[in-house]
Amino acid sequence: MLVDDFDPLKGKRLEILRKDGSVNKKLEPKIDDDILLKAYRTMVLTRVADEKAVKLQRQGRLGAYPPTKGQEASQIGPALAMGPNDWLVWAFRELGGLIYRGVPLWRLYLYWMGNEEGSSYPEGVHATPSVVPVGSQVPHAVGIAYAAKQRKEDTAVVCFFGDGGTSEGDFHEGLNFAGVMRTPNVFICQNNQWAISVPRERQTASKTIAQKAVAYGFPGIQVDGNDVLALYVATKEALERARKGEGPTLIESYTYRMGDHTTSDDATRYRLEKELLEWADRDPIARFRVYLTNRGLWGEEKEKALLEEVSATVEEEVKKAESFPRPTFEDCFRHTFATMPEDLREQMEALRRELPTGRE
Amino acid sequence: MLVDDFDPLKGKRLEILRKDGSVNKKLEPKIDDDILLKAYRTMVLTRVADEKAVKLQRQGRLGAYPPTKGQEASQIGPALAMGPNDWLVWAFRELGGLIYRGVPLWRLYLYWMGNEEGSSYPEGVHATPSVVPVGSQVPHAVGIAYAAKQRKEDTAVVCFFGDGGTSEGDFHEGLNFAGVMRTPNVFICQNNQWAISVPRERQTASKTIAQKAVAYGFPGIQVDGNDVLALYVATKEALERARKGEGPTLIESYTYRMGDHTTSDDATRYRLEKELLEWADRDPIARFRVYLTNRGLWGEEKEKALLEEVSATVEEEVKKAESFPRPTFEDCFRHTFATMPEDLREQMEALRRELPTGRE
Amino acid sequence: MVMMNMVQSINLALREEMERDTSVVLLGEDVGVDGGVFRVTEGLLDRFGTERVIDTPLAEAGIAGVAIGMAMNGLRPVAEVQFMGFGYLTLNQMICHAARMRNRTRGRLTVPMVLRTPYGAGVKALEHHSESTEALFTQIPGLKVVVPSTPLEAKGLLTSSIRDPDPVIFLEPTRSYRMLKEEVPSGEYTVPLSQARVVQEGIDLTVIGWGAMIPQIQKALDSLAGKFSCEVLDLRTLSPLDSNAIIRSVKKTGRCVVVQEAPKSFGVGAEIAARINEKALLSLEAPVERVAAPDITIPLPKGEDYYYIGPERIKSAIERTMSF
Amino acid sequence: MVMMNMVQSINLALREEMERDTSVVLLGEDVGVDGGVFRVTEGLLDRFGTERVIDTPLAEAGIAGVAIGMAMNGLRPVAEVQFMGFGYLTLNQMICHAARMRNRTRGRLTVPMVLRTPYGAGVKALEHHSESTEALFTQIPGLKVVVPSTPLEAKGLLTSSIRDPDPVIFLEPTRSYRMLKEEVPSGEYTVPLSQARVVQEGIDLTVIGWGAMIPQIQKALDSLAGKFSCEVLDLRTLSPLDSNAIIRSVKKTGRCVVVQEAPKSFGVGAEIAARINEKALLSLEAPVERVAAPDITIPLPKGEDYYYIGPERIKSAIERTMSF
Ligand SMILES: Cc1ncc(C[n+]2csc(CCOP(=O)(O)OP(=O)(O)O)c2C)c(N)n1
Ligand SMILES: Cc1ncc(C[n+]2csc(CCOP(=O)(O)OP(=O)(O)O)c2C)c(N)n1
Ligand SMILES: [Mg+2]
Ligand SMILES: [Mg+2]
Repeated sequence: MLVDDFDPLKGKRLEILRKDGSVNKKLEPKIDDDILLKAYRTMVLTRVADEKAVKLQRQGRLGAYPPTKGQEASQIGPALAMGPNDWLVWAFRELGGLIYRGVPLWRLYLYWMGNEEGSSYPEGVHATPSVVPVGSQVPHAVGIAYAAKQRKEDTAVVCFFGDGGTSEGDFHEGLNFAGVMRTPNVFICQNNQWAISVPRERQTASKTIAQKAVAYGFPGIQVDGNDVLALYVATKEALERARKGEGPTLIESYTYRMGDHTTSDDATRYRLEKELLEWADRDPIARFRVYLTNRGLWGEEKEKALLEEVSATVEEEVKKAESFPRPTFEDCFRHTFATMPEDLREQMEALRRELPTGRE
Repeated sequence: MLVDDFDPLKGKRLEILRKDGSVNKKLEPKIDDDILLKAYRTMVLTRVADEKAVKLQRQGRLGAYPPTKGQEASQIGPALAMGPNDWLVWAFRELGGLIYRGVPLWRLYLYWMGNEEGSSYPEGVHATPSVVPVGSQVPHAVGIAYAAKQRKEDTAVVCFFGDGGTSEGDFHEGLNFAGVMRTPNVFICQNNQWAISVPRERQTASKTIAQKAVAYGFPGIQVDGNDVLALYVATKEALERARKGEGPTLIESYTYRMGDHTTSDDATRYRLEKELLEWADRDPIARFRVYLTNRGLWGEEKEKALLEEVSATVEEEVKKAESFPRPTFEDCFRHTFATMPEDLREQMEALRRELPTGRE
Repeated sequence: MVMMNMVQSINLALREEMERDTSVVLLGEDVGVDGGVFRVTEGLLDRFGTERVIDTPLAEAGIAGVAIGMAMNGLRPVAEVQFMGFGYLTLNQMICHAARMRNRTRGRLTVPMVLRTPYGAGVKALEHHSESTEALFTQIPGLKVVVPSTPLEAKGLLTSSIRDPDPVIFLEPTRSYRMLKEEVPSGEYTVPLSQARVVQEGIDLTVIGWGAMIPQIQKALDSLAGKFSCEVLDLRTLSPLDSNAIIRSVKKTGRCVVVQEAPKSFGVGAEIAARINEKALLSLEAPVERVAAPDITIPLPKGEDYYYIGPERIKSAIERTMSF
Repeated sequence: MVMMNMVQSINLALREEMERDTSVVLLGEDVGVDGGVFRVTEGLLDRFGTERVIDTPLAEAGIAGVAIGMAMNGLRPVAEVQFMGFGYLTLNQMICHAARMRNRTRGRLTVPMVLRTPYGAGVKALEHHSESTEALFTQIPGLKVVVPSTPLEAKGLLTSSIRDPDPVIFLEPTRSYRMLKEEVPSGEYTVPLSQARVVQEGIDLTVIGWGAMIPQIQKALDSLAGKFSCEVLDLRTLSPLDSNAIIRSVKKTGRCVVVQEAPKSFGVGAEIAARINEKALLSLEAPVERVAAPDITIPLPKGEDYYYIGPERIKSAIERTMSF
């Protein structure tokens, strides 16, 4: 098993697709061409959609937004490996994984534009909404997995969080529960080296994030986070173990946040251009493109066509999001409880009468 | 270093004084005879004081109380190793360590009798009060250590908690801070195999508690918790590292809770007599007595005299505690803030007038 | 019908709901093998097995968070926190997620869970074992807060709480656990949430309480021996509050005493007084008096009697209010 | 004197206190190299070094707990929580330990710390970045809760908070961080805790507010153009509350509007109304009206305007109360 071969305590890291696009043949997974192509398209779509979100924010058309640039492989690799009923529990920087799993891009834009409807995903998409309090989604993933296991479903739960998230008590309590309950969980830490301005080494003295699994009695593995194949392979093995009742796995996806923390942040205050350039050189999309090209699946024409298609798609989705109606006054009250308490209805009516015109 | 030789991931446990009282000569520490004798006396005193507390509770003279029987070595071994200015941060089952460190027994009784004065320790005793919310004292230990380090004091902080406590977020956050800040902390988990009715294996899937240190980037070691010499040696080394600025250590003291969880608990509901008997055979006091006897420091006469002295002492301390005045009405208000706010004084006076006679 | 104390009636409600609905699961520290430190879940592990009665690790935020996840995926978890004083660790999960998931996803994901915990003082317990910080929860939109005052009420309210589609904080007055027995029916018995109970009708003054204060109020009235005609309201649900019942009663009586075990300031009693002020000011013939603990940390057992509200204080407040 | 916004005046207060007293240390997420996400601690790392300005791991309970330990051992930590919505994670430490250590040890160990956090809405922020749950803290005996409303006030109040021997929750209204500049003196300037400020005197009606509501109240009064003579109280310290100032004013005016950014029920406004009811009922010519947010989760930006209190609502409340 990979988790045996790549022991983080021995300084091992799983790498398959090298930064020049060449591949470790021994570890290369067999993936259908159409899946590979879908993965590539989603990565490119994510990149374009992400850049668009930043632009929209600058134009005042979208709120504070956390760019995901550079982390596309880290999110889409796992998504490839997931089964149709598996759940995706995320933090707030997992645009790519969500798109791949079928959350409409316009809904995600809608969320970042500040409309709760953006977190109402279509039936059949098993994904939780964005979670802002860092790490607090981790126990949910365990509960979701437990429910599936208790009903004897063949469902596993993939849960994302950041390197910063591993410092929170919720991370610890969640992973510890999962270990004890042997829930079908795959925990993926997107270690993008930064938690706002705090570098990975000041976040924890542990040498790797992967080795934190030792504390919970299940395997941990560190994976090149810019290598979509490595992420796919590691997640696939973890999901298989989960489904067989062999319990959870912690995957550290070693990647990099190419953008600012959010559009409110200015990363030049705390990190060096040099680091950015080094990582630009390890871009997950570029190397995947070389891989596909080497496999005869890709070329310049296709690339050009894809970029056009994807840009058009993004514009479409923005339009959908922007034309989505603003929540009504009542929408903001309606979902506090299943049934609106009498006093709340009274408050609502009183406030409605008082709201200055234009506000409603 | 011990922490290198006894890697918990390799299934190693530090043992020096065997259960038959024989000793591993290679590891035997050099401790002055009077210290050994003081340690032994404190262990016996703790045992007697502990049994007395249980009796007092049965008689309605003391509130709910967590017996410490069986864990004397686990607490007193570390206390032997501590320097005069080191802090002791404890949970609620560390009677022995506190007595050794100079907290008057009657104060501890007073606390368990339900009087806050019991937690007002004499000047110069660097110990925190009992902490009920499990695990919540761990970050305090880090802050206390940081303050000492920041002032360049030669002080370290020994912090106790239980196996159950390791599941709490505060344990995790505290140890992670300590790792990053390289504070002079020694964390001692009294793994007494139970957290009320929950056995160690259901508390965490990690094979040992000691290995949890891997998650925080500092050493962990498992020690026979009924072996006062092993605890002394492990703590001493950890304290030396701490003082040299080499950061924290996690010590798992592998011991056993011989009594009920508290006097409100009935352990026969969830654990087998057999287990108890096995552990009775590993009693920390019995083996230490053999050791002292073998070293020519002890004998039956001395034992008899000690028991008498200790029993008398305990009775004295009970008397002191019981004759300590009940808190006055005003005592309960006085320490809410350094200066009593006007409204609170008003509340106090109004309530005083209203209290039925006899209550005050 | 069988005579039961509150521990038994809660146990019965749990058992029956677990039988009725296989999605109901229990989780918490020591709820399984040990049957709970108060024996509330006694016998349930044997009956329903370890998959539905889960002894968890010692981690309250984890218990709350895992329960939230379970509820998001089709279960109806009833989580136990061993004492209210350890419930502060659940606040982040309950405030940020349990209370908000429905609104956040516009109804797509919901959190039908119950967080049960013993609460309140008056039993000379250890530190942190006597808390009554219910107002921490009541102020959070999206959470319901329920407090039973008798065994029968406990059965009906817990059953409704488990069936409720939204998260409910269910506070069990420790002092009342074994204080009183009354007849409790087996089988279907529910008490609707957000409806106060008129314990006794009256026209001179309204006394409002909940949980373990109800018996104290009754003792106070006994000692007044019919001197005044007091209406007693047991709130049962603290949030969302049954304003109507309060206002209706105070409009009738014109006088009100609120009995709150918690420290006075910023407690549930303040909200009651504020609402009465808003909606019944002109009916008031005296200030709404709050009988409450002082604004101090609850003393350890040796000082608890100074702090805990007995019938005497309630009686004086009633007399004061009547003679205002 | 220099014109400063509130971010700058807080920065100044921190800097001066750190210079004055070497036991003052800062800790929190991104407070060092980054200077804080709002730049409140900008420049302090360079000035005081990494031992006194500590970038911590991402763990709020840990920040609070470590700060408590520091305070128990002679330091005066000023801990930052990045947004009030992440402060729920600190509640267990603040309630169980910061608030109680003095009483628990009868004064032997104390916790002179400040927990600073930006709070409040009105800036169209992400979820959990707009909380105003101050009543979670006010109800805890042993904690002080302070809210500045202007740059000058912020300097004086923060200085006093840092010097206070007890734990202070210092809530900084995000919306006011850069809204206004005023002259702020460098050097010694303190504002005593637990004393409300009379922003303007009046005889017809008392308007009570704090933090970011003060400018909204002022706008409302502007729009009333002197129609009524309003007395405005800025509470400054929410707990322990300055009852005297409130009662004195309401006894004079007989009418009161409380403006509270938080959801209405179980908030600070309820306590104010309850105290007025208790001590000034006979002076009241109208119900104490609470202008507050509705009892819902604060909407995301697209819905925030429905929720956030503007001058119009305050104005109507004043008019309603005056014409009661
Ligand atoms: C509990 C909590 N504390 C603080 C924040 C503010 N904050 C948002 S993201 C972030 C850093 C997160 O770092 P990491 O977990 O590594 O994720 P990344 O942003 O790198 O994706 C912080 C401190 C928050 N959202 N939640
Ligand atoms: C936060 C919290 N949750 C629950 C409890 C109730 N409780 C008291 S002790 C205990 C078990 C503690 O186990 P462990 O940490 O192993 O210490 P031990 O009792 O074995 O010494 C529990 C659940 C508590 N005191 N605090
Ligand atoms: Mg990160
Ligand atoms: Mg234990």
